[in-house]
Amino acid sequence: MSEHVDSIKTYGGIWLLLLVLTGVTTAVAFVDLGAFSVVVALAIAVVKMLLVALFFMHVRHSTRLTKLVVLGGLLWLAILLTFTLADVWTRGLIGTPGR
Amino acid sequence: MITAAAQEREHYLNASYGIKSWLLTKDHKRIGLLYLFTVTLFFFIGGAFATLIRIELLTPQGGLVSSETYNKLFTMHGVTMVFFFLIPSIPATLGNFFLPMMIGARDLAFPRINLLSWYLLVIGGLFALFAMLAGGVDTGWTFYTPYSTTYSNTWVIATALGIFVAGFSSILTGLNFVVTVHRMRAPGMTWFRMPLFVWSNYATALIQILGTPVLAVTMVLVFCERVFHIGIFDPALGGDPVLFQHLFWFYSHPAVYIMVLPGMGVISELISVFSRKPVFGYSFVAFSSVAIAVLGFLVWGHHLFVSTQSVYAGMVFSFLSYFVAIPSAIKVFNWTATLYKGSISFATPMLYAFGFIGLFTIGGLTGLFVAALGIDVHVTDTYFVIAHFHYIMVGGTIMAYLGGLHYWWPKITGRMYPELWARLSALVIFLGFNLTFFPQFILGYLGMPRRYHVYPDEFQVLHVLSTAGASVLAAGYLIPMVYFVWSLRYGQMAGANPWGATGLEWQTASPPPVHNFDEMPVVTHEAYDYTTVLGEVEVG
Amino acid sequence: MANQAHAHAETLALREQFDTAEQQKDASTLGMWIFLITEIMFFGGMFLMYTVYRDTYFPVFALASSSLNAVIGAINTAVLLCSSFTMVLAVRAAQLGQRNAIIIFLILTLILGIAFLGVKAYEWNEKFQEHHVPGPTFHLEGTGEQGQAQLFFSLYFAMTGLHALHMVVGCGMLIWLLVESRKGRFTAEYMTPVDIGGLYWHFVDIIWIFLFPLLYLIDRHLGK
Amino acid sequence: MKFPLFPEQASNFAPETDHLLYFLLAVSVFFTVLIFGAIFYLAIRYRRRSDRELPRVLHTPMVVEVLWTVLPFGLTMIMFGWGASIFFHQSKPPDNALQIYVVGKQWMWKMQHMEGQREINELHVPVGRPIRLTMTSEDVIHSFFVPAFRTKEDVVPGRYSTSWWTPTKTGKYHLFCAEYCGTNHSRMIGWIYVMEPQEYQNWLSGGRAFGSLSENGEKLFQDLACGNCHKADGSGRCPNLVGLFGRNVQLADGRTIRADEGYIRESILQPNAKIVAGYQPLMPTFQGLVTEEGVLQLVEYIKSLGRQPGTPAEVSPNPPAPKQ
Repeated sequence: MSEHVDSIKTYGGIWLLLLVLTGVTTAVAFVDLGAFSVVVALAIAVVKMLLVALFFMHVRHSTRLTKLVVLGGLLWLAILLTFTLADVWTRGLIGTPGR
Repeated sequence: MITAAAQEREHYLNASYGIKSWLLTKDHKRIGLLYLFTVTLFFFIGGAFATLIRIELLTPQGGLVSSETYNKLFTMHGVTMVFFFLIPSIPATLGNFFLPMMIGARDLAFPRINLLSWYLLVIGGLFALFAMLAGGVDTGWTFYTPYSTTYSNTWVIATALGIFVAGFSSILTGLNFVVTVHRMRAPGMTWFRMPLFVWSNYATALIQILGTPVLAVTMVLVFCERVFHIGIFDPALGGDPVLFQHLFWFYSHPAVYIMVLPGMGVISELISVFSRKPVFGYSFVAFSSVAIAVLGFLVWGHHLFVSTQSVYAGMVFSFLSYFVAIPSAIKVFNWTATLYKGSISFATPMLYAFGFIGLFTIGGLTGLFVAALGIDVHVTDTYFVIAHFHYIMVGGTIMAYLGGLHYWWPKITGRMYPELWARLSALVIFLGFNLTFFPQFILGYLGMPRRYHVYPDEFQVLHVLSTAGASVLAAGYLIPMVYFVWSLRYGQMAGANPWGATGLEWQTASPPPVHNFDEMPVVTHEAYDYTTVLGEVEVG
Repeated sequence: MANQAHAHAETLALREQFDTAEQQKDASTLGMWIFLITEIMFFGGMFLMYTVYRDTYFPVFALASSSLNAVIGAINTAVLLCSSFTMVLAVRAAQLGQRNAIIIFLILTLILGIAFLGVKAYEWNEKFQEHHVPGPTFHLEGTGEQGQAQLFFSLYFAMTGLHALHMVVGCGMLIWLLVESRKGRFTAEYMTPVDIGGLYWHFVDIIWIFLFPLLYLIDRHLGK
Repeated sequence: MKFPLFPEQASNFAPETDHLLYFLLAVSVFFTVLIFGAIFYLAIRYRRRSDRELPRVLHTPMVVEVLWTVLPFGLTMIMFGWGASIFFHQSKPPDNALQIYVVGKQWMWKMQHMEGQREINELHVPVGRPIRLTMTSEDVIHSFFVPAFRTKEDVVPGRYSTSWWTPTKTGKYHLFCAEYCGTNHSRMIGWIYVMEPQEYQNWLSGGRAFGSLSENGEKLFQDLACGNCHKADGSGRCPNLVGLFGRNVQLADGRTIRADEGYIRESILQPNAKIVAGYQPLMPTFQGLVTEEGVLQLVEYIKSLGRQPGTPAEVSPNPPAPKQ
C-alpha cells in the first residue's frame, strides 16, 4: 500500500538547501542590483517553492492529475496577475489621460 | 391502482423520517432537495424585488418608493438572484442529485462536505436576509468602490459577509464534483461515455474552484477598507478604485458561466432524449464546455472598457471576448443539428429546450454587441446590457432549470407532472419573458441608463411594455409551483424510465434507492445509445 | 482487494461510497490539492494588490519595507522551514507505520509552528510601538506620503495576518493529528489524514516563502 | 407623446457607431432567423410519429463542425476590428480640440470653460468644433454619458479621464450619469446645448465676469506661495514649471514619463509619488487644501506658463514617451 518512501537523507539535504537559499536571498537583498533585485528575490523564492512542492509534498511521485492541478493553480494565478498588470502598466501610453 | 407492495419499496425518501434525517443527511439526493427548497425560496424573494422594480418604473417620476429604497431594491434583487439563486440552482440541486447517479457512483466523494456546503449557503443566505430586513444595502450587486467602501451607509458588511460565506458553499460543491468525476466513475464509464450534463457540471466546477476564492478575498478587502480605512480602494490615500473592478470581475464574469454552463448541460440531455438521437458532435459539445470554462477567465476586462482601463488592455479583452463566444455558437449549432432526422417529441422539457436555444441565441448574439469596443462605449451601463444578461440568465438558465426540473421530476418524486398545465406555463413564460426584456434592448440603445429611479418621459412607453411583460412572466413562474406540489399527491405514477432515456439514472427505480443502484452498473455502450432502451419504452 | 480492506475496517474507516481504500486515498489527496488551489487564488488576490501598489508607489514602499527587521524575518523563515522538515518526517514515519516517530515529529512541528507565531507576535508588537499600525496614530519617518506608507502596512498586516490565521488553523490540525495518532489510528495502510495535514502545512510554508522576500527584502541597499 | 425608437445622431461618432450597429444587427437577425427557422422546420418535419421509431445514428461530419467554427470566428474578427478602430479613434482627441474641464460631484456636474464660465449640469458648446473634456470626480465614480453623441467615459476620483467628440447638429441633448453613484444617481442629469459658433461667442462674452481659468490659476498659485520654490528662473530648490506641460520628465528612479494633466495633478496632491531626478522630496502635500476646481485652475495656469504669450490656449502634447 505504501508507495515510494524517500530517505531521511533526501529530506535532510532538501531542508539544508532551503535554509541556505533563505540566507542567500536575505544577503542578496542588501546588495544593490537595481531592477534585478526583484527578479533574483522571486527566482530564489520560486526555487524554494519547487523544492518544497516536489520533495516535501511528494509531487515528484504523485499522479499526472495532481501535477496538472498544481500547474493549473499557478497558471490561473498568472492569468490574474498578467491581465491586470497589462491594464495597469499600459495606462496613459496612448497619451490621453484615462485611456 | 398501485399495489401496496410497490408503494412500500424502500427508497431515499421513505428510508428515514424526521427533521434530523433531513438536516443531518449525507445522501446527495436529499441534500439536492434541501438545496431545491432553499433556492426556490430565494428565487421568489428576488422575484418580489424584481416585481417592485418593474412597478416603480411604470411612471417616469416613479411614485411607488423613494430613491433610497429603489437603490436597495435593485441591489437586493441582484445579490439574491446572482449569489443565492442562479449560482447554486442547477449545479447544487440537479447536479447534486444526478451527477453521482449519471456516472454510476453511490454518492459524491465527500458527503459530509456536501452537507457543509448546504449549511454554508443557508448561513450566507441568513446574513443577506438579515441585511435586507435590517435596512438593505444600496451599492448595486457589484459593490463598486469607493461608494461601497466609503460613501454608502447601508448594510454593506453584512451582505459582503453573506456572499463570502455562500462563496465557500460554491467552492466546496465544485471541489466535490471534480473529485467525484475523476475518481468515482463506474467501471466502463470512460470520459467520452459520460452524459454531457456531467461534462458541463465538471466545467462549472472548474470555474467555481478557480474563480470564487478571488471573490472571497475581494469581500475581505471591502470589509477591511470599510472598517479600517486602509486606503486600498480609497483614492485619497493612494488606492485605485479600478483595481477593485479587476478583482471583482475576475470572478464575476466566470460566474456568469457558472450560471449558464449547467443549463447547457441540461439542454444537451433534453435535446438528445426528446429527439431520441445522440447529440450531434458529442465531443465538440463536451470540449466546448471546458473551453468556455477556461476562456471565461481571460475576458473580464470587457466590463471595464470605459472605466479608465487602458485602451490597449481594452483591445486585448475585446479580442478574447470573441474567442469565448465561439464555443457557445458551436453548442447552439450542434443542438439544432441534433434535431435533423430525429424522432422529436413535444413534451414540456423539450419546449423549454427550444425556448432556451432561441433565447440563448439572442442573448449570445447581443453579447457580440457589447464585446465590440465601439458599441460598448454607448451601451454599457444602459438597459441594453440589462436585456443582454437577462436573456442569458432568465431566457437561458431559468428555462433550462425548469426544463431539467420537469425532465427529472418523475425520477426525483416517482410522479409525473400534469402535461397540459406544464406546456401552458412554458408558453406563458416564453411570451412574458420576451415582452419584458425585448423592449429593454431598444431602451438601452436609446440611452436609458441602468439603476435609474426616475427617467425622461420619452422612455415611458417601453417601460410600460416591459412591466406588462414582467407581470405575465411572474404569473408564468407561479403555475409550476402549484402543479409540482399538486403532482406529489395526485401525479400519475412514473416508472423507472418514462422518457426512454439512456442515462444510468434511468436504469434504477424512481424514486431511487438510498445507494442509487441495487447492484453496481457496468457501462458497455456509448453515451446516447438508444438501441439499449427501445425495448421497454413506456408511453410518457 | 476489497475483502482484505474490510479485515481491519475500524482503523481503515472506509467510507461506504468508496470501493477500495486506494480510491479513497486518491480522492482525499486530490480533494486537498484542489483546496490548496483555491487557497492559491485566495492569496493571489492580495499578492496582486501588493504587486500593483508596490510598482505604483515604489519609493515609499521601499522605505516602509526597510523599516521591517529583515533578520527576524529570515529567522522566522528558517523556523518555518524546520517545521516543514519535521512535518515531512512525520509523514514519512506514518508511511512506515512508526507510531512513536509520528508523535515525536508532530510535537516538534507544533512547537516550531508556535515559535513562528511567537516571533510574528513580537514583530507586530514592535510595529505597534513604532506607530506603524494603520490608523489615526500611524506615522512613518522619512516621507511626506503617509497615505501610501499606510497602504504598505495595511497590506503587510493583511497578508501576514491571513498567513498567521492559516498557521493557527494548521496548529489546530496538528493537535487533532496528535490526538488521533496517540490513539494509534494511523497505520501504514491508513495514514491519509497525516499526509493531507502535511500538504496543508507545506502549503502555508510556501506562502511564507513568497511573503518574506516580497514584504521584507525590497532594495535593502536604499535604507538601513 | 414623443416615442422615439432610435437615438438622434448628433456627433461625429454617432454615424460610425450606428454603422457598426447595423452590421451587428444584420448578422444577429440572420442567425436568429436561421436558428428559429431550423428549429421550427426540423421539429415539425421530424416530429415523433410512433413510439417504436428509432432514428438512425448519424456520423458527425468534421467539415460541418469546422465550418460553423471558422465562419462565426471570421465574423467576430470583423466585429472586433471595426469596434476597436472606433474605440481607438475615440481615444485620440485632435490637437485643436476646445478644452473644457468637468468635475463630477455627488449628484451634479460642474463644467468649467477656458474663458472662466462655470456651469452646473449644463454645457454650451459650438457645433462643428472638436470638444475635449478632461474630467475628474470629487467623491465616487460617475460616468459622463451623452446618448446622442454615443460617448461615455467614467469619471474616477483620483485621476483625470478624457472624453472627446465633435457635435454635428445644433440642439439640446440629454446628459446622464451612467455609473451608479448613490441616492440621486438618477437625478445627476443635465443638458448639452450645441449652438451656432456665432451664438456661442455671444454666450461666451456674456460670462466674462469670472476671469479666465488660467488667471484664477495664477491667483491661486500666488495665494499658495508656490512661487517661493518654483521660481520662474529655475533657481529655487524645486523644478522649474515654465514649459513643463507636455515635456518628458526624468524621475529619480530612472523612469521617464510625459508631464500631462494627470502628472501635474498627482504632483500637487501626492508630491512624493513621482520625484523628479536631482530634487529632494521636500514638497508638502496639498491634498485637502486645494479643491478639484483649484487643481484644474493650477493645471491650466501651469499649461499657460509654457506657451508664448498670445497663442491660443490649445493643448500641444508631444508624442507620448514610451513608458520605461
